[in-house]
Amino acid sequence: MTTLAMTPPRRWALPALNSRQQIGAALLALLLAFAWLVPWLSDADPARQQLTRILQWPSFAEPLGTDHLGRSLLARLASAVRLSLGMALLSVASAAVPGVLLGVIAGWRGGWLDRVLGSLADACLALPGLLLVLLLVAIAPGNFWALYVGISLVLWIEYFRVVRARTRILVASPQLEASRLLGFGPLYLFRRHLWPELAPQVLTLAAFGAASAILAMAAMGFVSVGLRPPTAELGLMMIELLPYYHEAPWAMAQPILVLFVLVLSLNLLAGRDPR
Amino acid sequence: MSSYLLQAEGLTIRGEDVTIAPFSCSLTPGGRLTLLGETGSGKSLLAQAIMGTLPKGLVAQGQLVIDGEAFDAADTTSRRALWGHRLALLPQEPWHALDPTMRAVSQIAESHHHVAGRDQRASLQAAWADLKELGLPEAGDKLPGELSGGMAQRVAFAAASAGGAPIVIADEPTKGLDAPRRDAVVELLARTPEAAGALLTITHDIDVARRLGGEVVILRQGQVVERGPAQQVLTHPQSEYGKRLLDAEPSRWPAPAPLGECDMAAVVTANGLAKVRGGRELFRDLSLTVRPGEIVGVVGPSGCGKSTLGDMLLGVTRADEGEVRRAAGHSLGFQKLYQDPPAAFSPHWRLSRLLDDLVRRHRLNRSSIPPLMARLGLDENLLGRRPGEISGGELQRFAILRVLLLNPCFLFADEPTSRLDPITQRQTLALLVELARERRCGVMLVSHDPALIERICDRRITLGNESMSVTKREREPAMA
Amino acid sequence: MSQVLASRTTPRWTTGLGGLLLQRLFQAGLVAWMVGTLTFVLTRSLPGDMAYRIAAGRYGHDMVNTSAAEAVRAELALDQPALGAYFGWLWDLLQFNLGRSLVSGEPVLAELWHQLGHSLGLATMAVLLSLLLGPPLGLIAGLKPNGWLDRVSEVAASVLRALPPFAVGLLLILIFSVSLGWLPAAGHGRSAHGVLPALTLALALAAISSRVARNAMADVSQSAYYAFSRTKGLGERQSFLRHGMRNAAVPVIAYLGVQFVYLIEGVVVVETLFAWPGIGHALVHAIVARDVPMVQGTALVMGLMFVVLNTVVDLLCHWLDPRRRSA
Amino acid sequence: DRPLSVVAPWEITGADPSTSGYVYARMRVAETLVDTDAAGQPAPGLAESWQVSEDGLAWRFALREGVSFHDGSPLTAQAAAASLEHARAKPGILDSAPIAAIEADGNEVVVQLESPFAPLPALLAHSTTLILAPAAYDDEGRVSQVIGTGPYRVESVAPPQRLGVERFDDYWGEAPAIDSASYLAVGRGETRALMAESGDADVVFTLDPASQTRLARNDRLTLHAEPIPRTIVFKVNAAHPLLEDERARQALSLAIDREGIAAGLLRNPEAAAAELFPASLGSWHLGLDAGEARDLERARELLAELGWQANGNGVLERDGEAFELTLRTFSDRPELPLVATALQDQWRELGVALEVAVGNASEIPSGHRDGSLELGLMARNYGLVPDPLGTLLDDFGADPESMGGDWGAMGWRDTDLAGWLDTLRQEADMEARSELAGQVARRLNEAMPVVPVAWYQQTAAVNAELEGFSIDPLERSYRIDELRWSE
Ligand SMILES: Nc1ncnc2c1ncn2[C@@H]1O[C@H](COP(=O)(O)OP(=O)(O)OP(=O)(O)O)[C@@H](O)[C@H]1O
Ligand SMILES: Nc1ncnc2c1ncn2[C@@H]1O[C@H](COP(=O)(O)OP(=O)(O)OP(=O)(O)O)[C@@H](O)[C@H]1O
Ligand SMILES: [Mg+2]
Ligand SMILES: [Mg+2]
Repeated sequence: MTTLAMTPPRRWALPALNSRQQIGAALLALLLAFAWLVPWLSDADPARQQLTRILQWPSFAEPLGTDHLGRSLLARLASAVRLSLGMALLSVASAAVPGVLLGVIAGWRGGWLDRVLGSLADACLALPGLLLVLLLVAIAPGNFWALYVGISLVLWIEYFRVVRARTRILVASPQLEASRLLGFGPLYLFRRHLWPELAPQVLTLAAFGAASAILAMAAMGFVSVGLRPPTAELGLMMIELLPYYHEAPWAMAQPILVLFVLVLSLNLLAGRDPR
Repeated sequence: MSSYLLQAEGLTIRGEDVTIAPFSCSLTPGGRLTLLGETGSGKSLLAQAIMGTLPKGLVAQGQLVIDGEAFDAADTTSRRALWGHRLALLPQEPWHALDPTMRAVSQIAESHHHVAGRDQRASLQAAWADLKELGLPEAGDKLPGELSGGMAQRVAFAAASAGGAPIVIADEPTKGLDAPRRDAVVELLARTPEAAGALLTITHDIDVARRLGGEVVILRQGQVVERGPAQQVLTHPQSEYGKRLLDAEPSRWPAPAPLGECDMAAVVTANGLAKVRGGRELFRDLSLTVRPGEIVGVVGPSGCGKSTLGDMLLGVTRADEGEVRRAAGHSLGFQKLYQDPPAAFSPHWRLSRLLDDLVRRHRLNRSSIPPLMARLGLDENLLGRRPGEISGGELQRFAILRVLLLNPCFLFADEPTSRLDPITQRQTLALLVELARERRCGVMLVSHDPALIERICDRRITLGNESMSVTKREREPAMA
Repeated sequence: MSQVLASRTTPRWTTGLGGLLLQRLFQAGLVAWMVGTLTFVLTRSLPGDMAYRIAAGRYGHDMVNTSAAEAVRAELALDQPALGAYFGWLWDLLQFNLGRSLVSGEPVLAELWHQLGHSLGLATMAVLLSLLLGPPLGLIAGLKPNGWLDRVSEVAASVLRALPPFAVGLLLILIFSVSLGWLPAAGHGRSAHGVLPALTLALALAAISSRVARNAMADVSQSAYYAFSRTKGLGERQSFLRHGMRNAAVPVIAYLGVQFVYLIEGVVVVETLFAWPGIGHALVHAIVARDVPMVQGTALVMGLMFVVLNTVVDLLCHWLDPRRRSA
Repeated sequence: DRPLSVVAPWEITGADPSTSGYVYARMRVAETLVDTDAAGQPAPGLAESWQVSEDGLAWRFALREGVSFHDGSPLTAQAAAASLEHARAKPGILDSAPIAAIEADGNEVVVQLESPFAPLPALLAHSTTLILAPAAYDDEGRVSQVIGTGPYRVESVAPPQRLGVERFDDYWGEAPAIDSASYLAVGRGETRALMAESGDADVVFTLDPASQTRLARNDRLTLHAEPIPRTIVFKVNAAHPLLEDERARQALSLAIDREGIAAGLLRNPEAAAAELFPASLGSWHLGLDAGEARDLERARELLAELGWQANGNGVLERDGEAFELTLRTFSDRPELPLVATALQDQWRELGVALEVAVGNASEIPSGHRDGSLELGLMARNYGLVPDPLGTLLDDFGADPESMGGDWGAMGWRDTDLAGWLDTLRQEADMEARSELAGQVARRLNEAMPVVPVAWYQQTAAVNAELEGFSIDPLERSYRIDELRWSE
């Protein structure tokens, strides 16, 4: 009779994915596979130019066509996904983790700590994000790290605010009180009570945050900041190919499409079925 | 057939390991039907099936006739037009049913305005009148988070019935109410059939069933075990379960073994407590002690501060004045059973997961769980569900299980059995008393049932009423 | 173990409306100082010779050379110690004097006035448009999570969020100016000029706010109180208006305040693309040209705008959610 | 009287001619003492004629009669001299001339020099030397508004993007046909092209290569293109250990696929430049063939001669040191980063690892000063004024003690060349001048302190209903006063 109750659930079992999340995971896997398999399967060099073969329509030799310098878009896109994905996730993580953490702390502790953190966040928010990013880029020119760090310096507030507001209500709720009385620590309370409530919003923000980071790169490229040829990066590819939007719309569409797949897959992954 | 206001034919509910067997009923204008029965027997689900609000994963089948119109029970959307106008449901969990950001009076007034079609001013007046009638004149300006359990219950009642629907389904409308309030609500409920409406009530309070009269149905494990006129079923039940149910009324309980002489130090002592909440002084200069193994009853009208007192003793709420001393050395010894069990659980996890967390956290002995579950009448299947997917009574017992696993030295039980049927209630309380005695755990028990307090408590504290006075009366004076 | 519980009162001014405003005023001062100091420190620590940068900004790349740079250095006294310059700036700020642009020589305040007007107009229009597009769609989608509208709007939001603002702007110009000829492609002066840039910004903003609204609404629509409002007999419309919107609006509005981060990023691109003389555009130029007073002034004004905006957002939340008032 | 709308990429910084003079000159608001003729040679402007003294130290510019400023005040020698003094006080083109004083003498403006300077009139055609009315300056000597003598007067100005002008009825010359015009600075080439297509702009300058074919197909537009004396070049730090030897620089030049860059990136096969000066500069132009300027084999040989050997990664190495360089460029001209990227790949084939740093234009002169510059890619305008000599003197003739010109030679000196330039500076005889010009061009081409890559052309898309449009190869004017709407 002790069967069901007493088989302890595995602690770090893979979370069961619902159908939406499965699609999301599949899309993301596809993207990753694309990024890492292409250099395996094809030996095209993302920096190799052929000025006589610019902006060529996709063909058998060049499955995705060539760009304005005659470089293989397949190779460039794959290398861009590798760079951008890693950097975007890094910047999302470096924004989300402190944002959520501080948000929980502020909402939980309340009082002066809340006010101090809140003021800090508001002040950071009031610092034009663009300014920070531009200045950081100027200080460390051509350094992608600096750019992404600058971007996450701006984006953490988003998480902070959302999390803080929600935490403040949850902390006063009987469910937390009950678990606290039962002797559970903050980590547990966070995992079992706060996180399930916070996750949909936080993950949605994160999904868009990844796109924001890449688009911020594109925006910087648009005002000609942060360029470092011949590195392939999704945002910079968009801006590089912008002048050829009319001649070769399919070329500019490629990095955008990749970003779309990324955003959509993260969004799908973030979505939970309603209770 | 068309003379029936509400008729159900072969209503069944199916879902993952839940089956509620065919249920039929017919209510003429002026008819009253009361569902009694075991917790988890499917009473709430039946009410929801009639409304068409079954939770996801459960489907109803059968035929319904409501106010002369025929419906297929499986078709959930068709009954929407009836809601509020012809069919009203008072949900089981009132705290959850109220919009947390809207003041109580507006939530009632909007029903008057949008459902009953009164104009703005008249609606507001009607809402205030309803509140007064329910003994809540001061609650109108409060937000749901500031209402006590019983207050929320009544506000929800007023909001649900403001539309003046002729068919009313009330799911435990009197739980958490003291006797005078309960009688008032019963009287209000009775108005519906008096005005040629139909009333379907779900209750665990046999007294309420008796007062309402009409037909009584006793359910157990999804089956009807007995039905008939209230008069007959509630005095001479035929079924064995019906007999047991009636026997389990608190007034018929045997008194528990008296608490022997006890000279151990008190687990909780309070001195000169005072608290003002929502601009109202709840108590002043309140002092009390609870000793190991002792069961202290707390009674008082709804909203007088019983829950607040418990929270102060547990250190969850601050007292405005006075001090609370808790016995040292029991970091986990102070526990609480919530008046509103769903609120005390995170809705996202299965019960097995929550239980497992607790076992791991405190390295508890797993083998002690199954016997305790059996004693609480909890089925193992329930562990696979989430808190929102089991009945209110089942969840409350699960909460009791959780708390008892920790061997508390002081337990604040805030109406722990108000959602349980008399039999389960009796078993549960008997268990609680037994464990309290056995493990020397002081229990502070809140209840609205004077008979229940009378039976099982060693001592009783009566909290004041509107006059704000605090009285404290010792039933058994000899307590060193 | 004994625990003495004493009463605790918070001073009145920290709560309530007046307190909020006072806090914000204090914050505005803090922000002004922080923004100014930070930009000062950062711009001073930038690599490269400031005089050359300023000269390039002033005279264009054809005319920048060492003699121009030296002339600039002499004229602006760039050799003076940083600390002195900083305190000078601070002192001027206390007198609401933001100094003169190192590049154009015009008073910073006058330049900002011109640009801020344009940017504010654009931003306001964009926000209004996005409010018309995003949250309503999200709220309706959230009523039926996983319904077809939810799916469609999710994909649409992902598309919009994946499209860089310049691509959106370009598409809009191609459609509305080149093909249809309804609106001017770029420039400024008439109100018609603002439509496309505002729409470009609004679409990106609406993408996210629609999802935030959708999540908020999905939470609400699954709550017991929302179900109760419907069984009470309010009907879908009234339940939505009276309970759905109200409860979902709080997180959405709270988020709006944050969303302006995106606005700023978009503003630079959009202003450049549509030749709109705004503050984002100016900031980029000022940073490139190391026009420190201009950078400081622009950042200051932007920061104060945020403070004002967040105050408005807070007030709105305050008004919408009575729980905050009593908390 | 339909208004004319002109769109170009350059922003208006303010009112001062030293910073924004070109806009006012191009929009025909203000004029200079010296103008240019169709061949790009100095021609009478506000000065009807000029003479130089025997010793070449005093230039007298006789002003045109009956010219009045937009505020009604007459053009006097005083006013003109004051304007020039003002221009001289600011960094600008006059810095390159050894001017001692500028005075008014009757109806003449007299420029006193410290040493003879033949191309002086050419300098006075530059837009930083615009002549403004005395009322244009405020008490502190700032230009508060632009009051010139041109056929158009300022109607409204909203820096950094917009300028509105209307016809000035008292103009001394021929009255323009179009009543009013506006100038809008639009930074992005794509936007400019779209504005031309949508009809929002009547004249659009500087089209991005990618949209030119599309615009050419548009019936409502006519496309104009004119080569201009601006060249994409990279300057080389000849003091750098890797680049010291002439052969290393030649190898880099030989590895460049100029025709590919011209046809593929700039979309203009004519633009491939094997030498610094385009044909429009007359005797400075040598007529070299760009196709022959590429020889990868020869480049490899040259480097091998210098001891460079390819290592495992295909990068050249000598004594354990890799052939690694950093090229600085800037994005004010969007084609520069592209060309830099192309160079990067083309030199990679040679075994040279090139880092491209896209930054601000000023980093090239400042890198030149502090010696940190290795290679700098830029667009050098040799036709800033009608005579390239001024620019060349700056770039290659600057006093040898300093490191050379900010935008020219770095760590390189050639006494012959300096001598020739000095002669040119004083020599007035046309024959001798063109002889010397050829010599200079040839020497530069051999020694390669600055390496040419491509030539520019000015492009414009013009509303087909406009008549009389032409492009000024020296970019001094948009010639809007010559435009008419067709019936
Ligand atoms: N959403 C659900 N999904 C699956 N099973 C459910 C769900 N809700 C309730 N149940 C199960 O259905 C049975 C009947 O539940 P119901 O809530 O109708 O009981 P009840 O008679 O109202 O009990 P109580 O008196 O305790 O409220 C219980 O066993 C419960 O566990
Ligand atoms: N968070 C709160 N803020 C303000 N007032 C509150 C709050 N919670 C409860 N109150 C008020 O305090 C009083 C006592 O509430 P409490 O919940 O202690 O009553 P109770 O005796 O437990 O009533 P019931 O029997 O109905 O549960 C009520 O008037 C209630 O309105
Ligand atoms: Mg129930
Ligand atoms: Mg209570």
